[in-house]
Amino acid sequence: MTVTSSMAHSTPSTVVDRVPIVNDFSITTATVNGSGSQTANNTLLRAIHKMGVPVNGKNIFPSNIQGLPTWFTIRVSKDGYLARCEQAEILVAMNKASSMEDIQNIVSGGICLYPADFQLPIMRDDVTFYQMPVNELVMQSGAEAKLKPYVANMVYVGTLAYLLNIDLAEIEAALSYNFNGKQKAMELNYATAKAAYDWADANLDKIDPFRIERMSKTAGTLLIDGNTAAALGAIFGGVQFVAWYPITPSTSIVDNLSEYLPKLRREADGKATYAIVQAEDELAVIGMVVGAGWAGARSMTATSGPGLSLMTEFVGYAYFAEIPAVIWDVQRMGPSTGLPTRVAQDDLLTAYTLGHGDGRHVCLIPASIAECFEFGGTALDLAERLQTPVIVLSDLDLGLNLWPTRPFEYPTKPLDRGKVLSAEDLTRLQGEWQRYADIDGDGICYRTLPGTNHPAAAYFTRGTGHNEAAGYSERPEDWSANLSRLAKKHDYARTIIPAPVTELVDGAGAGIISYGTNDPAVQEARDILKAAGISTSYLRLRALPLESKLTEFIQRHKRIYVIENNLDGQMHSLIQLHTPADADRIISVAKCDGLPLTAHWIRESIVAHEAKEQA
Amino acid sequence: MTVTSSMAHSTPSTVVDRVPIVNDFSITTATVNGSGSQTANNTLLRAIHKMGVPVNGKNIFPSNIQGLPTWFTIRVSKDGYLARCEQAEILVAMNKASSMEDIQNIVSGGICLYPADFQLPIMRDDVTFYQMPVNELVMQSGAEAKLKPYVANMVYVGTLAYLLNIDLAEIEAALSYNFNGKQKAMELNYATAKAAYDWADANLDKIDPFRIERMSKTAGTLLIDGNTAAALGAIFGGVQFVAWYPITPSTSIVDNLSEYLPKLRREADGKATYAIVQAEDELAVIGMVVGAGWAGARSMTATSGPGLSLMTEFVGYAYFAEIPAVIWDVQRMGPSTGLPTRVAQDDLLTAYTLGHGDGRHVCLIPASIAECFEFGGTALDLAERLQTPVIVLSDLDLGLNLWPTRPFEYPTKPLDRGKVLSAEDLTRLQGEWQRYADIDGDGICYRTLPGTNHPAAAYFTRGTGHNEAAGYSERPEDWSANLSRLAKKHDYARTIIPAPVTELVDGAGAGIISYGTNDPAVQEARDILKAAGISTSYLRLRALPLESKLTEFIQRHKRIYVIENNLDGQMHSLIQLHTPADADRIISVAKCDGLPLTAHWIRESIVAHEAKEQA
Amino acid sequence: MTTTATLNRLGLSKTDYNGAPSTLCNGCGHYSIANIINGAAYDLSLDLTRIAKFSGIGCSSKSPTYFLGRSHSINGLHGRMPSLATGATTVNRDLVAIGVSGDGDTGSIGLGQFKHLLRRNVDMVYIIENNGVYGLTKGQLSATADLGQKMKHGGLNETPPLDLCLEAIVAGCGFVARSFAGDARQLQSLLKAAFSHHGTAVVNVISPCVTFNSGEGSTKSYIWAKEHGLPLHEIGFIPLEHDEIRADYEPGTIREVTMHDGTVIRLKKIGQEHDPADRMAAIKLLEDERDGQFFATGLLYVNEERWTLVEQAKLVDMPLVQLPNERLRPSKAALDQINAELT
Amino acid sequence: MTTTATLNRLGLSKTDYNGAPSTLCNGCGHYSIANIINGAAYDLSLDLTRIAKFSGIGCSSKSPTYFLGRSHSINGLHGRMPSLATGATTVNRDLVAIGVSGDGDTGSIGLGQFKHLLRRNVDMVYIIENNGVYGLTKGQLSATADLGQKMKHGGLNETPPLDLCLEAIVAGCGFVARSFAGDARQLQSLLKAAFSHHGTAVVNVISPCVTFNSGEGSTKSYIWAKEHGLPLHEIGFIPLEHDEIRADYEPGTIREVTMHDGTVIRLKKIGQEHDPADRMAAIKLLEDERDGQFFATGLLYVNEERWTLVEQAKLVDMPLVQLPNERLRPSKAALDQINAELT
Ligand SMILES: Cc1ncc(C[n+]2csc(CCOP(=O)(O)OP(=O)(O)O)c2C)c(N)n1
Ligand SMILES: Cc1ncc(C[n+]2csc(CCOP(=O)(O)OP(=O)(O)O)c2C)c(N)n1
Ligand code: SF4
Ligand code: SF4
Ligand SMILES: [Mg+2]
Ligand SMILES: [Mg+2]
Repeated sequence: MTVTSSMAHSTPSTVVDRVPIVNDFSITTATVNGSGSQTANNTLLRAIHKMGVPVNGKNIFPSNIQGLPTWFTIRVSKDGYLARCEQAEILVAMNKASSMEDIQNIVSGGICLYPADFQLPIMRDDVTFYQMPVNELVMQSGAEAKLKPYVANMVYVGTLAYLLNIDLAEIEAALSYNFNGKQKAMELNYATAKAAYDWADANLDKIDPFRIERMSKTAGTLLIDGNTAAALGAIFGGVQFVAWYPITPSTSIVDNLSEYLPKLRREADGKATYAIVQAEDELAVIGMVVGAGWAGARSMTATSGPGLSLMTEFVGYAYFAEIPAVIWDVQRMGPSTGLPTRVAQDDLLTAYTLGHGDGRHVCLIPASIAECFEFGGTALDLAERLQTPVIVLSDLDLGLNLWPTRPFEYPTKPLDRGKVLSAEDLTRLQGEWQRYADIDGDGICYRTLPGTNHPAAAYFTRGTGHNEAAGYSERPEDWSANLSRLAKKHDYARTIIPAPVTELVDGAGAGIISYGTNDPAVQEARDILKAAGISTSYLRLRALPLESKLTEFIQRHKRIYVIENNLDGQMHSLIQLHTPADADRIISVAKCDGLPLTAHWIRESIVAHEAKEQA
Repeated sequence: MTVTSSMAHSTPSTVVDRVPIVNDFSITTATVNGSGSQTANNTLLRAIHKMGVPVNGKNIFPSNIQGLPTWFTIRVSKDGYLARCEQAEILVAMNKASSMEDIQNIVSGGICLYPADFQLPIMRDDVTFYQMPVNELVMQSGAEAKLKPYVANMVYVGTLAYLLNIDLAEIEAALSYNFNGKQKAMELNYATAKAAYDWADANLDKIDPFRIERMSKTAGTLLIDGNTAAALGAIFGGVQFVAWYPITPSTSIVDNLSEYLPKLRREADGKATYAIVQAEDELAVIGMVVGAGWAGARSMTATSGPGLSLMTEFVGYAYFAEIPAVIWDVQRMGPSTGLPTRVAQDDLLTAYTLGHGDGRHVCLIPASIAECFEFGGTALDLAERLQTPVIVLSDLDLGLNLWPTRPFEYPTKPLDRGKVLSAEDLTRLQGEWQRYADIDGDGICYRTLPGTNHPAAAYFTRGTGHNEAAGYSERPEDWSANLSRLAKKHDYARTIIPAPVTELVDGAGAGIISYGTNDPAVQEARDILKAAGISTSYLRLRALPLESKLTEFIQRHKRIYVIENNLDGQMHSLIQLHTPADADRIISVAKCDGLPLTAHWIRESIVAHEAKEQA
Repeated sequence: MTTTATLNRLGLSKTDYNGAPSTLCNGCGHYSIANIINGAAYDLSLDLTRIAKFSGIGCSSKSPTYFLGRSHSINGLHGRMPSLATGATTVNRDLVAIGVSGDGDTGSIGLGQFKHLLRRNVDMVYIIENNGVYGLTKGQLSATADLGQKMKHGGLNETPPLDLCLEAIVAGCGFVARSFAGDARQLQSLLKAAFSHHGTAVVNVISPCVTFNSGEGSTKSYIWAKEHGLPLHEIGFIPLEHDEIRADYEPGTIREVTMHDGTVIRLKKIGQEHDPADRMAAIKLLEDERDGQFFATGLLYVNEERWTLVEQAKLVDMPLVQLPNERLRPSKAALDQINAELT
Repeated sequence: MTTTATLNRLGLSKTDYNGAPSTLCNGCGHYSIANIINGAAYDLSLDLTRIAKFSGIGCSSKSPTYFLGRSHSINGLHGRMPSLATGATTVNRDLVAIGVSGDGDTGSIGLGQFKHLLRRNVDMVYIIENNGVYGLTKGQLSATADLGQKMKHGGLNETPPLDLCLEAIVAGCGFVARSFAGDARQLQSLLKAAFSHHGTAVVNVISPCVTFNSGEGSTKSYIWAKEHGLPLHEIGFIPLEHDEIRADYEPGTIREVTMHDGTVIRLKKIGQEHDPADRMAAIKLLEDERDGQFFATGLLYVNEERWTLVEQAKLVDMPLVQLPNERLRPSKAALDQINAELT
C-alpha cells in the first residue's frame, strides 16, 4: 500500500455517547452527473436491500447530460420508512463544487467522506470527516481514461461498505446485477471497491456509530422503479399500441415497453402483437393513440407536463367523441418547462379538466410500485369500459427511483374490453343500434369498430354536436342530453375506479388526506404524530373523480388536512368542491420545491395547525 | 298587381281581446343560411333601432356555409330588455324544412308569415297566418338569378314593415347603411321591400296586435357587435402586433382590426405602425404573440376554444417567463369542436388555469359592447403592467350579435406600459438590476427589452427554473421563492383588475352572481322576480382572480345564486373555492344548450330554489 | 340484365356507395370529388365495411359525410387527421383507409403531421381538396394561396404557396398525383391507382371553392384549372382479375406501372415526356411549373418499394385489433420469470 | 499595438463576445458552434445589445447560454422557436436575430413552424445544430436520423431522414447553407454571409453528439463528416467597409454574390461545379447526395430578392416597439368619426 494513511481527522465534540445507529439513517452521495455515479449508488442500494434492510434511493439530478451537481440519497430504515429526509447522516462529497453546501446538510453527529485531494476546509466540528484516497486507487485500478470517473465512484462504495459493515459479497452481487453480464466492467469495478474496502480496513479508524446489520424485512422483494412497473403492468394489461415522444421523466416507461414487449409479445415467427410508434411530437402522439383506440386497440402513451399541455385539444376530443385512450403523465415540476428532473404533483387539476369547454377525466394516482403495475392494466380496462381517456398521474419520484416491492402479481381479472358490438351482435340486433344511446343506464353506450363486417356497423365519429344516432346535430335538446349523459357516465365512473385506501383511527380528531408518492412521508409523519399524542386517520386517494367514501371520511373528522406536493393545493380544491358543506374545515398542507415531501415537514405543518385549532 | 290576394286565413280563436302590443315582442325569421337573410334581418333590426326602440338581434346559425336552417331573433323591448326569449310572437317562416317545428315555437296569439307557395298545413288555431307572394314579387323585381334568394328576403322585410308599422324611410335608410354605397343593390332590395309593403297594404287584413311605435330610447346610440368593439378598443389601446388563425366566432375581431388599423394607424407615407400576421395555426399564433410581447410590443390574438387548447403550453410559458400577451377567447360551445356557431361560457376554468403545473391567469369578462371596447385597452394595459398573459372571455352572443350601445368613449388614461427599464434607467442604476427581483413588493419585477442599448440590459428568458438574476437554477429555494412571488403578483392583480359591478338591495335574501352576456337576462329576471315579491341583489363579475368585494357580497346574503351558461358551473366552483366558509350556501344555476340564457329560465330556477329554501 | 349490369362484383349498386346529402355550397369542388370517390369505390368493388374514412376540419373535411355512407368515419381535429389515421391503420392493417383534408388542414396547421405521415408511409389514400383558401372560416388565405392573390381585407399575398406535391415527394412519399375536381375521368383513374398503392398515396386535387376563391385569375378556379391543367397522360387502370389484351400502341407512348398488389396502371402519354418513376424528374416538373403558366396533372411520381409503417413495425398478419385477449396478455410463467430476474 | 489589434471595430475584445461556461458534454459539436458564432460576431463587430438569441428545447437550444452572453436571449418551447422569433423580429426590425435549434426541435416537433417561418422570410439567421438524435432526452432518433441507424432498443431505423436543406429550399428559403461543427473556418464564413442575408438564412450544421450518436457509420459523427464532407467552395466574406483589391483568379473559379446590404461573398470553386443562385441545381445536388456517399457543404442556395416579413407588412422604419405612445393611440377625432359612421 503506497496510499497515505488517511484517518478520521475530526472527532465530533457534540457527540458524547456513540451508541450504535443500526439500519436507520440516510446517505447522500454528491457527485457530478455523467460521471457514472448511478452504478455506484444503485450498487450500494441493492447491497443494503439484499441484506434485508428496507431502502429507497432518490436521484436528485440536473436537467443536462454531463457536468452538473447531482445528489443521490439512500434512506436506510429498519422500520420501513422510505420517505426523503431533509438531511442525511452520511455524506459522500464527491463534487467539490457543491461540497460547502452539502456539508451544511449533514445531521449533527454525522459523517462526511471525501476524496483526499479536495482539501476541504473543515468547518463543522460536529461531523466526522473521512478522507478517501480516490486518485491513488483509481490509478491502481489501471482503468482506461474514459472509465476513470466511473471507477472513482467505486472508491466510496468500498469505503462505505467497510464503514457501514456492508457485506462485500452483496456488493459484488449487486455489481454483477447492475452490469448484467458485462463481466469485465464488473470485475474492474469490484476490484476497486474491494481495494477501497481493504484500504479503509487498514487505515480508517471508525469512530462513527452508523452500521448496517442484516435483517429480513426485504426478503423476497424486488427493487424497482415505477416506470418499469408501469410498463410491465401495461403489457400484462394487454396493451396493443403505444405512441410516444421522449420527455423526462416519462421516457423510461416506453424504454421498458421497448425492452419487454419484444420478449413477451412476439409470436413464434418473430412478428409483433403490438406496435410502438415514436411520433414527431405530442400532438401526433395523442392523435395516434386516439386513432388506435377508435379502431379498437388498447392504446397508451407516456408523457409529462409539456406533453400533456400539447394533448389538450385531443383529449377533449376523445372525451367528447368517447374514445378510449390511456395517458401516463409522469409528473415533473411545472409550470412550463420548469424543472424537468424534479418532482411535483402539479398536473392534477390540469389533467382532471383537460380541454376547453366543460368536461372531467378519469385519473388514476398510483402511490407505489405495486399500484404502477396494477394501474398499468386498470387504466386500459377503464378506458375501454368507459370509452374515455384515462390519465394516470404518476410522478418522477415514483417513476424513476428504486423502491422495494413484493413480486408483481399476475392479474386475476380478464381484460375488460368494454361494450363493443360484433358483426354477430349486429345480426342479432337486426342492425338496430345507436352509437350514443344509453341502453344500460350507466351513461356508456355501445360502439362498433371499423372493419366490422356488417352493413349496419358503420357510424360517424366527430367532435361536433351529435345525436344518439351519431348524426350531426346542433339541436339544443341533443346537446344537453348528450352532455348530461356524459356527466352520468362520469358519475358511474366514481363507482368503478380504484377506491381510496382508508385507515380510520378511533378518536382521531384529524383526518389526513393525501395521494401518490406522499404516502411514505405521510405514514411516517403519522407515526411520529401518534408518538407525540396526536392520532390521525388517513385516507389515500387513488383516483378521480372523488366519491362517497371520501365524503364519509371527511364527515367523520373535525379537521381535515390535505397533503400534497404542489403550490395551489390542487387536490384540496377538488375536495372542497366535492364537499362544499365541509369546505371550511379542509386545510391545505401543500408545498413544492422540486423535492419529495418529508415526514418532518408534514408533522411540523400539522402540529402548527393543530396548535392553532387548540388555541 | 297580378298577385293573388292572400288574406290572413286564420283568426286565432283563443285571442279574444286584441289590445295593441307595442314595442314589446320578439320576431324570429327562419331561413336557410347562405341565402342572404342577414341583410334583411339587420335591416329590420336597424330600422326599429332607428325608431328609437331598444332591440337586439341574435343570429342562430349553423356551422356550414350554405343550405342549413338558420334563425334570427329580434327582441323588441320598450323597456330595454335585450335577452333572448324562448319563444317569439312573430315568426317569418322562410325555411320550409324547419317550419313545422318553428311554428310550434310561436307564442300563443302570435303571427306567422310565410311564402304563399309553401302550402303549410295550418296546425295552430291560436296563431294568425299571413301568406306572402314571395315568388311573384321576386319575379317582378327583375333580379338576376343569383340575387333572387336575397331579394326574396326583402319580401318579408316589406310585409313586416307594413304589419308592424315600421317606417319605410327607416327601412330605406337601414338598407342604404347595410349596402354601404352599393347603390344598385340597395335600390333593387328597397324596391322589393316597398313592393311587398304596398302589396300588404293593398291585400292584407291586419288582425294582430303587434306594432312598432317611435320612441326615443335609442337616441344617440350605435348598433354594433362586440367583436368590432373589441377590435376598436384594442386599436385605441395602442395594439402593435396581432397574430391569429381563423376560427369561429373570433375571426371578426381580426377582420375588424384588418379593416380599421389601415385607416387609423398608417403613417402619412402609408406605412403601418402595427403588424397583423395570419399564422399557420394557434401554436404559432401564441408563439408570435409571446415573442412580440417579449420584445416589448402590445400584442394580442383572438381565438376560440380549440385554439385556446392549442395555446396551453405557451400560455404556461408566458406566465412563468412573465411575458405580456393578450388573448381574446370568444367562447363557443365546447367541449371539443362542439357547436362552433353556438354560445357558451365554458372556457372559464380552462382559461383561468391554462397550462400544466400550478398557475392562474388574469381573465377579463366583458358583458356589453362598452366593456368589449374598454377591455380592448385594459387587457393590453394589464398584460404589460403584470407581465403576464391576460385572457378576455367574450362569447359568441356578445361578439357576433348587434347590440345598442352609447358611442365609444375615448380613453382617459394613458397607455400603461408597465415596468420597463430603458438604457437611461440602467445608466442611472449603474447597470445594477435583476430581472426577477421584487423591488416594489407587488410581485412585479422590472424588465428590459431586447435592443436596449446598454451593456447590462441583456438577460436570459426561459421557462425553466431561474433565480432573481434570471440565471438557470434548480435550487429548491429559488423555485419556491419564484412561485411565491408569482402568487403574490396574482394577489396584487386582484386589486387592479376591473372590480365587480354590484347592486345591493336592502333586505334582499338572495344575491345573484353572474357575468358576461348573462347580464341582460339576469337584469330582466330580477325585475320579474321583484314584481313577484322576491327581491335580489346582484353582483356582476368582470374579472378573475376573484377579490374581496365578492366576499362581502356573499356574506351579506343568505342565499347566493351563481348563474352561468355552462354545464359544470365553472364560476360557481371558483367562487366556492374563494369563500370556502360559505361554499354550502352558494347555489349553481347553470345550463348550456348552445343558446343564450333567458330571463324566464333564470326566474324559474331561482323561484324553484327559493321555494325549497322556504320549505 | 340491366339490373345485374348495374351491380358490381360485390353485388352492390352505385347508390350503395353514396353518402348523405351534401350541405356544401352548390358547385363546390369537394362535392364533385365525393361523387368521384363513390364511383371509384364502386368500380373497384371496395368492401364498404372495410373502409375507414379520416378527416380533419374544414369544408373538405366535412365531406366524408357525403360519400361512402356505409363506411366507418372519423372526423377529427383541424390538421390532425394524419395522426388519427396512423393509429387506426396500424392497429388494423386490413382497413382500406381514405383520408380527406383541405389545403389549410394539410398545408397550414397540419403540415408537420402530413410530412411525418409520409415519412412513415402509412398505408392509405390521402386526398387533399385544394382550393387555396379556408372555405369553412370564410375565405382567408391558406398555405397554397397564390402569390399575389387578393386578400380579404385588401393587399396582395406576398407569401409563396407551398406546393403540396413537391412537399410530398421530398418527404419520401411513394405515390404523388395531382388532378382537378372537374376532371372526373382522370381523378377516378388516379384514385383507383391510389387504392392499389402500397403506402401513402397523395392525391392533390384542385377543388374550387365557388364561394370564396373562384375569382378571375385564381389558380384554384374551374376556369383556370381547365385552361391551365396539363394532363401528362391518359390513365388506364387494369385491375388484377382482368386479363386485358394488350392493344398495339405506338412505341414510346405507353408506360405501364405495376403496383404492389399486381394491378397495372397504363399511362398513355399525351402531354410532355414524363417518367413517373423518376423522382428528380417529378421534382423538376414541379419546379418548372413555378412560372404559373400550367400545372401538370396525372401521376407525378410512383415508387412501390418502400415499406409501409405496418411492415416496418413487423406486425403479425392478423390486425392487432382482432387478436384474442389470450394473445395479448403474456402468461403467468412469463411474469414469474420477470419477477425472478428482478429479484 | 497588440491590445488594439485584439479589439474589433466596436472596441470590443473577443472575450466580450463569450457566453457562460458550457454545461454540455465535453466534445459536443454544439459547443464548437457556440464558439464559432462568437468569432463571427466579433469579426463582424456585431452590436451585442442589438442581438436577440432565440432557441427551442434541447442540448442545442441550451447553447445560447454559451455564446454572446451580453445579448438578450429567449429560450422558448420545444419546436416553437420560429414563432417566437417571428413575433419579436416583426415588432423590432432592428434586432439582429439568431435562432439556434436542433434537428429534433426543427425537424420533428418544429417542422411546421420551420417551414412557415421560411415562407414568411423572417429576417434572421437560423442555425440547426444537427446531430441526428435527441441529445437532451438521451439518444432517441430524430427526423434526420439515418436510414438503417441503430435504434436504442434494437432494430434499425426504417424511416427516411428529412433533408432540412432540401426542406428549406422547397419552402422558399433564400439562403441555405450546410457546414460542419468541425470546420470552424467554413462555418464562420458562412455565418458571416448569413448575417448579411436579407430574410431567413438557414445554416444546417452537422454537430456531433459525442454521447449518443458518434458511433461508427453515423453520418453525424466527426469522423464521417470529415471523410464525407465535400466543400463546394472556399468562402470569402468581403464586408462593406473593405475595398479589397480584386485578385486575379483563373476565369470560372470565382463567383461573387452581392448581398442585400452590399457585402460581397466570394466563392472560390474547389469541389464540383455549383451555382448557388440556381434553385434547381441546389435541389439536384441534394437529391444526388441521397446515395450517402458524400454531403456537400458551403452555400447551397442564395436568393436575395424576396421581401422579408417586415417588408411584406409594410411597417414604418422605426421598430414598432420604439414608437411613442402618441403614435399608437389614434386621436379623439378619429374615434368621434367612427362613432359617427356607426350611428
Ligand atoms: C384548432 C382549430 N383552429 C381553427 C379552426 C377553424 N377552422 C375550421 S376549418 C378551417 C380552415 C379549413 O381550411 P381548409 O382545410 O383549406 O378546408 P376548406 O374549408 O377550404 O375545404 C379553420 C381555420 C378549427 N376548427 N380548429
Ligand atoms: C413538448 C415537449 N416535448 C418533449 C420535450 C423533451 N425534449 C427536450 S429536448 C428534446 C429533443 C431535442 O432534440 P434536438 O432538438 O435534436 O436537440 P439536441 O438535444 O439533440 O441538441 C425533447 C424531446 C420537451 N421539452 N417538450
Ligand atoms: S365555402 Fe367553398 S369550400 Fe366550403 S362548401 Fe362552399 S364552395 Fe365548398
Ligand atoms: S448529449 Fe450530445 S448533444 Fe447533448 S451535450 Fe452531450 S454531446 Fe452534446
Ligand atoms: Mg381550403
Ligand atoms: Mg439533435
